Amino acid sequence: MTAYIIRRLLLMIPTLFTIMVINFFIIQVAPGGPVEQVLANLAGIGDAMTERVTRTAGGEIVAQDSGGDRTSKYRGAQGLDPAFIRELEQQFGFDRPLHVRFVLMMKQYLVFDFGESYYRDRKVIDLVLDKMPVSISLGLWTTLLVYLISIPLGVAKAARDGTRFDVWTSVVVFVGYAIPGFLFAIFLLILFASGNPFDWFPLARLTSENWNELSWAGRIADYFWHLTLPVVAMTIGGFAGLAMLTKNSFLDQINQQYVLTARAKGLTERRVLYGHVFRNAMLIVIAGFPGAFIGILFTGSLFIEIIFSLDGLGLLGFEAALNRDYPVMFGALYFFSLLGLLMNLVGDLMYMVIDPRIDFETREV
Amino acid sequence: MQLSPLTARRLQIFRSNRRGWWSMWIFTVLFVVSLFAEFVANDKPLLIYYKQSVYLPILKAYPERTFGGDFQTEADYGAPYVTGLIEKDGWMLWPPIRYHHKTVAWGLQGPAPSPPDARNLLGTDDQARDVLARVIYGFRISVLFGFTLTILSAVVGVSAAAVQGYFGGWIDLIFQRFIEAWSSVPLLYLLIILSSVIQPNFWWLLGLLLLFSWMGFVGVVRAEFLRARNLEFVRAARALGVSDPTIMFRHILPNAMVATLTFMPFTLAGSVTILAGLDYLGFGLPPGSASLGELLAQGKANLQAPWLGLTGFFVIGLILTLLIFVGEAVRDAFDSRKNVI
Amino acid sequence: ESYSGHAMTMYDTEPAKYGENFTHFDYVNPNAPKGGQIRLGAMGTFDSFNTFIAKGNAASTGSVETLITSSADEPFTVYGLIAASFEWPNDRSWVIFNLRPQAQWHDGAPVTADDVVWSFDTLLEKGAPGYRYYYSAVESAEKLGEHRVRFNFKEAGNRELPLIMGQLPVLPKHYWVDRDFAETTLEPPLGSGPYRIKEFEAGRYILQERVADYWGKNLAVNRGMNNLDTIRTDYYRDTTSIRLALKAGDIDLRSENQSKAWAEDYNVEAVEKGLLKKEMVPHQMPTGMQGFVFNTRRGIFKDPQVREALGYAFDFEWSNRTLFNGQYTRTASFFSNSDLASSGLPAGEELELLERYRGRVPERVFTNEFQPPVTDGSGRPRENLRAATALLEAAGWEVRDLKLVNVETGAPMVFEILLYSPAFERIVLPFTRNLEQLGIEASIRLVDQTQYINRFREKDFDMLVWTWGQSETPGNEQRGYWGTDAADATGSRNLAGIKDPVVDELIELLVMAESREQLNVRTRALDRVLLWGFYVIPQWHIRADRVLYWDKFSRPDSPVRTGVMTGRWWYDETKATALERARQ
Amino acid sequence: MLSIDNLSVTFSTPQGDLEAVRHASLQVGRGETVALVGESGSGKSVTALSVLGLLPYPRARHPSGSIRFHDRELLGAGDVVLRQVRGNRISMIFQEPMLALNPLHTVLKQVTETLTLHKGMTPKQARDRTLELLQLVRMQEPEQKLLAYPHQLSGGQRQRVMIAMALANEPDLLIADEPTTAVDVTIQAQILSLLTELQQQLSMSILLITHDLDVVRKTSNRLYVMHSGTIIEHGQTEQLFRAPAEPYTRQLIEAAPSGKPNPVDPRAPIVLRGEQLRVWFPVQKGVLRRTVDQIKAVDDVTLTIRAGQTIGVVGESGSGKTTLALALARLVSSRGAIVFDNASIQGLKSRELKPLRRNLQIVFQDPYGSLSPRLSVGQIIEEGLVAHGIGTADERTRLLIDALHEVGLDPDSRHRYPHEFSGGQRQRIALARAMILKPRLIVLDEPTSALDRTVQAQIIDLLRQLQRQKNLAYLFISHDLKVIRALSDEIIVLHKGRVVEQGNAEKIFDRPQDPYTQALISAAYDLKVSEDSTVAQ
Ligand SMILES: Nc1ncnc2c1ncn2[C@@H]1O[C@H](COP(=O)(O)OP(=O)(O)OP(=O)(O)O)[C@@H](O)[C@H]1O
Ligand SMILES: Nc1ncnc2c1ncn2[C@@H]1O[C@H](COP(=O)(O)OP(=O)(O)OP(=O)(O)O)[C@@H](O)[C@H]1O
Ligand SMILES: [Mg+2]
Ligand SMILES: [Mg+2]
Repeated sequence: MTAYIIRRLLLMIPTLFTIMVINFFIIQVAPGGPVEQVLANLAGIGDAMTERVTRTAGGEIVAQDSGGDRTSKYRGAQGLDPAFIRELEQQFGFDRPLHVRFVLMMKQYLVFDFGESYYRDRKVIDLVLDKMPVSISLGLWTTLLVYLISIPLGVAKAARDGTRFDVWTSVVVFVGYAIPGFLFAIFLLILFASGNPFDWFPLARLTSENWNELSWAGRIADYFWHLTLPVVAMTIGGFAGLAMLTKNSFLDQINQQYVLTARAKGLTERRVLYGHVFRNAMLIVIAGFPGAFIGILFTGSLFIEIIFSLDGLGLLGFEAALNRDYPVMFGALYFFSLLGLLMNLVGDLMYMVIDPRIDFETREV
Repeated sequence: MQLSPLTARRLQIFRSNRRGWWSMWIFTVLFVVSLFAEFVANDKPLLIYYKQSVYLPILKAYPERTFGGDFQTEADYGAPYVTGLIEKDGWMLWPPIRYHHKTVAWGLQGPAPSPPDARNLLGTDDQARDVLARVIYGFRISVLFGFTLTILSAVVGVSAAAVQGYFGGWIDLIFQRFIEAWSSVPLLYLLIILSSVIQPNFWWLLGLLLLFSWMGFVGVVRAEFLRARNLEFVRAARALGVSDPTIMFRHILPNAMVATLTFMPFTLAGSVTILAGLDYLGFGLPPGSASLGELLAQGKANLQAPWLGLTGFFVIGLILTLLIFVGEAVRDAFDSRKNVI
Repeated sequence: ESYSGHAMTMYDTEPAKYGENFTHFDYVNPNAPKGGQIRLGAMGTFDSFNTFIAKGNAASTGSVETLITSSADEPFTVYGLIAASFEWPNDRSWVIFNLRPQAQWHDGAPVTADDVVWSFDTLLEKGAPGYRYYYSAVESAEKLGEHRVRFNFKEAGNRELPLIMGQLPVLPKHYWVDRDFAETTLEPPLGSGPYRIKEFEAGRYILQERVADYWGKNLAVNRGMNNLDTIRTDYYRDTTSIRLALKAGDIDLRSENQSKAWAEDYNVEAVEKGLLKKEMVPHQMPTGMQGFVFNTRRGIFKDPQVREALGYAFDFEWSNRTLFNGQYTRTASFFSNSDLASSGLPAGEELELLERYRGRVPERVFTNEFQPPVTDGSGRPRENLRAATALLEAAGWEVRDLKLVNVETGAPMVFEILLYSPAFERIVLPFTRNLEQLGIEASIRLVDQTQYINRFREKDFDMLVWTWGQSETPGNEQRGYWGTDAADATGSRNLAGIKDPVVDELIELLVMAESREQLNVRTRALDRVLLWGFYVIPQWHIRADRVLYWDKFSRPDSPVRTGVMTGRWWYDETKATALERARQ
Repeated sequence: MLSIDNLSVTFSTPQGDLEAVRHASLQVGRGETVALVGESGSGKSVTALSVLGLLPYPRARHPSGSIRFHDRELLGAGDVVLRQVRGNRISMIFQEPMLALNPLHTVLKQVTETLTLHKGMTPKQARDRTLELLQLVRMQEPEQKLLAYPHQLSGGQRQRVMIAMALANEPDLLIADEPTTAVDVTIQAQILSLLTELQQQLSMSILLITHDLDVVRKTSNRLYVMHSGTIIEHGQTEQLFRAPAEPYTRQLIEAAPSGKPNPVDPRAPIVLRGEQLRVWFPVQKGVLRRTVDQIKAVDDVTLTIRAGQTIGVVGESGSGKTTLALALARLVSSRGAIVFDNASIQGLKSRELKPLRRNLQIVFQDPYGSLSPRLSVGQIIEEGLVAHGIGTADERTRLLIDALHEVGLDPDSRHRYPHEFSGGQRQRIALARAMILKPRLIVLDEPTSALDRTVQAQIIDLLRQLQRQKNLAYLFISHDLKVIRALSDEIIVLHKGRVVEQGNAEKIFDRPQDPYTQALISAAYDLKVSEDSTVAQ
């Protein structure tokens, strides 16, 4: 086993390298780069992409590239001369050939130096660390909530397969799934945070203005008070898949002979389900946990972050991708790929912990 | 055709799950209707009888001149002017909904989006197009897209997972690494590259998404194969000399299908959402196409017009619920311990 | 001959409205009470306070001052802020600013000529690239004394340049010497203005407070201005959230830019009861020209008749009624909402000027008033489409097999409308439906912004939507907009590819105008020639700011040219308590 | 104490209702051992399962009857009532121990669960008690086995875990459904004496379901005979044995494995040869699965099978018989040479092995586990034919029907799933699956352990007949020495993975050389072996 783990760890190096190569070249091939992004910003259409996501800014009056501010007579309108563009290219390092840039980047990454964002004077590492609290908060509580609710629900549904309870819970979770998360988030905001009768929750952000003055208990309460709506909005769609998976896995196991044995021991139905069936049925559910967590952590929450004005990794990654902030993109990619690879390994080891019959060797017989 | 008793038994179990059975019928009916969307919702009449001749505008485009109008381009049958011309000398048979998904409801009284009324049963969207017509066409394109994508990716994903889980060893090790690398390919950028070369259409998007969506199945199915390959009946099958593919797909797969069957409806609903997401970013179907995703996006952009978001939500919810109920019935049918009660 | 004085206008023939000893601008309440707070919502995020460099998302604050300030009830007349007075020659080849000795930074140090020179040099060297173009006509900044500084210009006759120099942000040299100006920073930089940052959290909010011992609080230009004690700006990521925050009372004021939202989204009790004020505040700033731009480099759009014909397919009245809730006005000039816009038939000096070009400009310049095609707004503009068909036929196009094709080549008329914002889809799609009725196949191409920029710079498009903004004093930028040279330059704003010697000549005349009257005449003439060239299908504009605010602020009744202008607002205690009570 | 009256059990199946038990009545008194015997598939297990309410309701139902335990009605009783009874006052040993253990729980966990649940023991106490129980059921190296998972145990070991679990709580009533099918005679003897001992100590009652009439005769007070769902006769054991009233009972009692093995041509070609076979299983610890020890399941075994020959493999439970069989069939990896039909098959890829498989078949010790749960029985049996492309669809169906007939199953039942059969029926399905291919060699791992004597005799005749006709070779593993004797002409005696004696069957049966063999054989003919005379080491 140790051999296997070592093999896996060693294989991470070429894998990570491949990931970086693939991404580097695809992204470089894509038309438009940071230079164009700067030009777009100067032309006043820099956030067009974010607008695509939020779908709300869209006024019918197009930004004017000369004098958005009326009193200033800014004259950037003459067009930007080639010298300036060359200068920009130099600034972003695009004067060097592709392979040189790649080698340079990889060299730095080997020592975990991710460089600085193109557009902000922040280390990529700092940017990522900055966004961690939001992402972890959302990711952790959402995952926890989803798992803690879906699994017992799925078990209960399996135990009562075909009953009224099964049907109505199904309908409830499907409705939850079908509600588009962003619409639901807005709906929550309108209902619970915008001066309507039930103005119970804050509209945005993770902490109150007076956070620093609060006691510890107050801070914890404040934190969860702010988290309620975003987490609810994020979880609502998560129950269906997991509950159904749990239910079906349980149904698959519930008729096995060993369940009879367990019953014959006089165990309560609960203990039969949780003590015996659970581990057998949960292989795929639990094994999927690390992946699900990573997913929620890094990508799942983009809309929620936008709507609740939270600054998380989802938004960071997305904006970097749109603004062609390559250092942030590649840094994040590297970091998360590495994390992902480790999580995959953990997931595979989990299989073996859950089911001792599992191994990863070839079946030569 | 003679059904084998086992198939008959499965069919019977499937049927005995009333919910699943009815869901399947409802879904089929909806789908078939949407396949003939042009005959259900269109801004062209099904049939025109004009000056003793019969015209079929849905099948053939006629210039306005044909009916005595002044344009040589295709007649706009909804225009009062054209309607007047034709009805003077004949009559028209309209589809139940007089809008195509592209039709602009020019005659709208108030501003768009307008709420549901007698003309536009589900109201109009923010481009003054009939929501019901768009739902019908959107349902078609979304479901077709979803089905194709789901089935193809399930086939690819399950096969890949089966091979990895079943053989294990280096095959598993290398294939897994390949997947890890492959899944990191930035789809957004591929889309940007693609859309800089061509205008992405249905097939392009399908192909591109298929390159990645199959991986969703691999994780769980592989786990189930890793487990199931150790079971006694697999050994027994091997002892019989059954070939590896047969063992994988005939013996293990039915026992490793829980996850696949569970996820299928979600993947399908998910691909509707993916399409929506792409539409969102402007990398989806060409502007103006009917898709449920676009409807949701409009719902978000027009909170004051709840019928947009609600319709989108309702349709997607309906698809999902129907499919999951069907999926449950299928699961039951393949569950050897289920019986007709 | 040189001038000096407390104020400066574009044309020396034009007197400043306020005399040397004026006590306050007419449009403020000189006795406005100080106090209270306003909470604003901003879109996006910030991670820097250095607004002068290209890097970072900088939050701009009120702590950086300029040499001058302009009055809101005159077209570009400036009065001293840090500068007490100005000197300039007749040909405007240089300008001298005499600084106020009492001007000081928040740390108590005086604002000096060194600071000004340093600011200029640093902005050129390390500032955002725009500054280099902005100040490209400036030769040098020169310190003449502790409080006296002079800018030398490369060219004479550019009347606007001295005024532009007055807008130079003045930065504290002594503060920046041991800091890197090219880096973003989250340390609130030292300023001299009426407000300073009291508290902030990156990306979340900024709280500014009024500086109690602000050096300029008694200046005439500042009387009745900057009345609020604190300004809190909260950052949101989503417009919907901002709108909700406004309705929830989390923020006090918002300018709405979307007609749909303006018309439909604020039908809440607070608005009905008048607690949340919803006002259209008119302004008088030129709105420029927003329109569908033809790329005349493309074969199909070479013929003005074709371009004119396509204009008939755009049904503005229907769009305005159905899509914009009737809030917009059709644009009929490149300089609309100002005296620069042409109207009626040319007469007087304008006619004289145009007569010189008779024969080289369309005859209709003299005989017709330019008006974009009008419809009854019911949709399906048959009459207009008929007119378009006639024009197209005259231009050598005909319908074959339901498609519009060129009579000679048989090539169909097919083109693409390039967009980067999905918000415009709803406007353009109905337009293409009308084009379809003409047999034209127009499609929409939505691309991301970097690609858009590429294609825009390379002029690789058939048609796109663009706005040429205009100031009240048009100048050299017009060369870049419509000039022949710009037509072939990469990245220029001559998107339509206009190459018309008459236009070039008119631009040169406009740039060299000696007085406001002359400027107006020449601009109008240019306007007409451009309009009758059918380079764009004009779209629309709005002549008011759409604002919503909670009813706890007051402002003087008199309207100003610039619209809302929150600087002259004050916090009204009585209204605030009433509001508080009403909201309970 | 337990009284079953007029019990009927009906299963609803797609083919219609199936009456598994009809109007059965049965009493078990305090401290009494009652045996329930009968034909395979006659409803014994179903009756037993009804007592604890463990049938797959609602597919199974009881059109009539009542089951009273200590005057409490159990049939249709609520979960709460049943739970108090289950595992505490009534314990059950299931017929198929292979699948009856939770595959993901260690032996320790499975056994202690009952102890902590009903006796409220602390984990420490429970562990000690478990160890004690394992020793009682004669588990070798019980300490080591505590942390083993079921798949790491041999068939007999699993069965003993099952017994330990059932005895853990010293129940009032023990329902033992074929409790000793998978253990060798010596251990069987010990377990039976253990049961008797406990019975006396605790005045426990036993409902013993078995097909082994010797066991019945030696242990039970009273006897019920079941035949196709009804109890046809009952009475005192001795009395019934002496004077059975029903012809079926007589048939049952008189049936015994008989006949002689087919004569073998000593020059017949060698079908399979194993040389110095060795299978060692690593003992692993911890998450990282460090190997801390090796279990030598098969150690240097050499054997030769000729065409038409039957080699019997005997040995105590856990001695490596199954492992040897699997190794020969290339189903576990082994070291040493395996030569089949003069070609080495060790190290061949599964694709290369495929054509050989047709001629080398195996019947697994655990028939239930070896049947694909989602295939119908017909599909399962037919599969080999399909895999080797034998016959058209129609021919295959004919062969299938014949094969079912031969093993005494109703061909109409081929559309049912494996779980709808009785233990003995499943065993015959597994047998049919191997035989339908008419291979040259069949490895039979306890193929008749779950069959009653009549069916057993029938199967043995069938095997012998096939052997004669087709010159088949068998490797026959069984604990039932009578069966071995009736079939095999050569015997291998395994002990702890090693061969202790090997040679002509007659000779070994008559004059066993090794003390281990001697003990084994004497136990087979006298169930009440005293403990000290067991396996001498
Ligand atoms: N779940 C089920 N569904 C349908 N039929 C069943 C089911 N379980 C058992 N049967 C049928 O009930 C009958 C009695 O089965 P049971 O298991 O009681 O037999 P048994 O007497 O224990 O036989 P054996 O000695 O072979 O174990 C058999 O014919 C079997 O096919
Ligand atoms: N997968 C495994 N991992 C570890 N140990 C195993 C494994 N399989 C079998 N063993 C051990 O190998 C030994 C031999 O087992 P095997 O199944 O061959 O015995 P057997 O002779 O068939 O016994 P029985 O008569 O009880 O079936 C046993 O001690 C068992 O615990
Ligand atoms: Mg049985
Ligand atoms: Mg065995």
